[in-house]
Order: sequence, then structure tokens, then C-alpha cells
Amino acid sequence: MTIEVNGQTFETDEEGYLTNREDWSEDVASEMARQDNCELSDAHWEVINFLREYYDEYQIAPAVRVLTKAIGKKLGADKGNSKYLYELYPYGPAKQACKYAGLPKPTGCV
Amino acid sequence: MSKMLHTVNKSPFEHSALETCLRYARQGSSVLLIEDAVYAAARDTAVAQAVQEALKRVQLYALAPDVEARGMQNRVLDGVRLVDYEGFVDLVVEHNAVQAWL
Amino acid sequence: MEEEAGAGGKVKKFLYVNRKAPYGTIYALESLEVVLIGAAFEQDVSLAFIGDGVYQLTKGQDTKALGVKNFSPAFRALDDYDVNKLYVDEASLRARGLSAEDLLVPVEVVSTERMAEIMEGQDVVLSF
Amino acid sequence: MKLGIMVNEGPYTHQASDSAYQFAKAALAKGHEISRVFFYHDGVNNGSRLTVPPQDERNIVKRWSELAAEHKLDLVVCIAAAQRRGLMDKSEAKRHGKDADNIAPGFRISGLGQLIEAGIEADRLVVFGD
Repeated sequence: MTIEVNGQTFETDEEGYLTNREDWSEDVASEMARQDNCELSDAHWEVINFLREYYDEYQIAPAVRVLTKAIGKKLGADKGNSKYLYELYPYGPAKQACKYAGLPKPTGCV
Repeated sequence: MSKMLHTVNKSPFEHSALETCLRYARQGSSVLLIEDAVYAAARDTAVAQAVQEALKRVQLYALAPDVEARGMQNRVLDGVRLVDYEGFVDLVVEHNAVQAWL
Repeated sequence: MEEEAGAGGKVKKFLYVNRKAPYGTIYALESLEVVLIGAAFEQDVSLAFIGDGVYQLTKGQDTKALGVKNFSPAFRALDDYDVNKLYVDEASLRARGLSAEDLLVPVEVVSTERMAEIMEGQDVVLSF
Repeated sequence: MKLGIMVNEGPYTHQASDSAYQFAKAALAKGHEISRVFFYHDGVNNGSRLTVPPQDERNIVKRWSELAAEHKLDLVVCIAAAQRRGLMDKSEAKRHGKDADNIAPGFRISGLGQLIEAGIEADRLVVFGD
């Protein structure tokens, strides 16, 4: 599968995750969201940017529990709960936000 | 009930696993030699003295099917007890936890 | 990263024993993956680093030229996962010319005797 | 007593899988319950049904499948380790757009959480590996 953004074609896996992390751009994220009928608000971007920074720092995508706690610490307690994150990302903050952030697909190991 | 059962599966001539295990195995715990670690149970080897020293603190077992497969059955050090797989199971049950020194 | 956490009520003492160096084999990486997933189960988790396992924690790992992922930064995330009991064997460090300052994360450097005591108190020992 | 088993090496190269099998068989013969066998690292290759050993050798994969059928064993292959090494069931193969699956009967692919759960539920966890 591929995703087309601004005339450029990028390879994704069967579920739409970028094959190469370096292909990511804000436009790629927006296009992925558009295909899911989702428009990225500032609140969405906060989470995406947070995930990208977390990955750059630790080389892993945080577990939801960890994401929730860390978001609360960084962006305020009102955002540090799973209800808030699931409202933004109804398919699951792990799966959906990671995809838009260009991070590897969570292996769903539980 | 006795304490920890340690299992070691590497030849003492190639790996430090047994040596390390014996460093941590506390008084009264047990060490079971399986797979290539059964070579450590043989007499007249370069490690036999260390093994005999260890016998003063811990009980050593060797898995008989592994001993026999390697032709070591007539060379086993006094004090090392042989068990079969059912004996292995009994040892697991008799100890509080099992730690594999991989 | 997983969507849900499982907690069965029982809390056991889990010890992960790391005795292998990173990169030469996959054991160190896949051990860390178990720790990260296992953290969701809210058990009493400790990590032990013995022998070449201490090399997993050394600063300055740079895998760019290998073309493999450098997973050492993930050890710094363990605190976020409430995994904060990291025990490093003093003799193993010393034998390798290392000290706690050479490690990526704060750890408790322990004697062989203390490490043996920690091991003895566990319910489940996972070795890699 | 409830026993959990972890197998960290593939079949044929390393004895770990043989040791684990003989241990499991002896435990069952003594009336113990094997609550789960968890396959990790190269151990996931124990679950490949495309394994074809010569007739005069033990068939490690088939042996696990038969033991599982006979004693209703839960043989779990770690999904993360399996994906790296090309072991798939039907739904995984479909999800990743692969043209084949190769998991043997009696095995199932699931998450690492199953290992932790085995550690919690079983009275003892025994690890076999390199």
C-alpha cells in the first residue's frame, strides 16, 4: 500500500503505517487523518508532537498508561486521562496517533 | 520447603554460567545441571574441585538422560545426585522458584 | 505500546535477569520488550544486570553504522513505566572497567551477597 | 501443581526445546497441570508447521501439537517475536498481506502479556533457552 501526499508517493504497510519513518511530514499526518475522516485540531497535534518527541528521546512509543501520565504532566491534568485521548483518537491513542505520528505500529502484545 | 532451584545448561569449559550461578546460589539452595552443563558433573576435570567445593553449600543434581546421552554416566562425581525428568519436575515443585542461568 | 492493561489482582515478585550484551544477540532487546509490556500488569518488578548484561546499560551506544536500532535510550523510559528497581552487580561492573557513572540510568550497585538475597526473594525469575 | 514453561530457542539447533518437551511430558505424567507453554525469541520456530525433519528424526513441531491435543495445552507463540521471524497464523497473514500462514495445529499467536500472565497464574515458571 502507499499514501500520496503533495504528488509524492510513500510506502505504507497494509494498515497504513509508514514503512519508512523518514517519510513523515505534517502533510503526511494530515492526509492519513483525512482518509480516516478526521481533521487534525491543535489538540490532535499536541499528542502527535508529544509522541514524536517521546520516540526521539527513548526510541519507543509509550504505552497508553505512560502516554496518559506523561501528557498530564506536560500538557495539564485535564488532558492526562484516557477519556480525553480516546475522544481525540477513537481508534485508540496507541494505534491511531502513532500512525499519524509516523511511529511503528504497536505490536499489541498484551 | 527449600529455596531456589538454579538450572545451568552450559559446559563449564566454554561458559562462565555455572561459575556465576555458584557465586549466587545461597546456602541450602539447589543447582540442577542439564544439557551441556552435565559435563561439570564429571570427575578429574579442571572444574571438579570447584564443583566439590560448591557441594559443601548447595545440593547439586545432574539430569541423567543428559549425562547418559553424553557418555558421562560412569564419571559422575560423588555427591552429585542424578535425576530423570520426573525428578526434575519434583525439584521444581519442591523449591520456591526456579532460576535458569542461560 | 498496547491499548489495554491487564491486572489480575495477584501481585508477584518478578525478576528479569539480564546476562547478555546487546547487539551480538537479540536477547537484550527482546528482554526489554517483555519488561515494557509486563509493566502494564502492575507486578513487583526488579531488573538484575549481571556479567555482560551490564553492557546493556552503558552510555554512548551508537548503532548508526550497524544499521540496527539503538534501544538503549528506552532504559531511560523505564521510570515512566514504574520500573525503577534496577540492580547491577558490582563485581561484574568492576571486571569490565566500569562504574555507575558509565551507565545510562540510575541503578543500585549491589554486592554478590545482596544480589543473591534479591534473587532468593523472587516468585518468578525470567532469564534471557 | 500448575507449571508454566518458557521456551527461548528454536527446534533442532539447540536442545532447549527438547528439554522443555521432556519436562512437560514428565510433569503431565506426574499429574501436574501445564498452564501454558510460551515460545519466545527463536523459540517461536517450534510452531512452524512447514518443518519437515527426516523420518528417522523426532518431529519436534508435531510432537508439541500432539501433546497439546492430548492434554489441552495452551501453546502460545509471542506475536512480536513471531512477526520478526516470519511465523504467522491466518489472520496475521491477512493483516500483513502475506500469501501464506505457517502456524502448526495447537499453537496460537498472542502477546507477551501471556508470558507475564503465565508467571502470575502458574505456581512455578521454568525457562529453557540458550
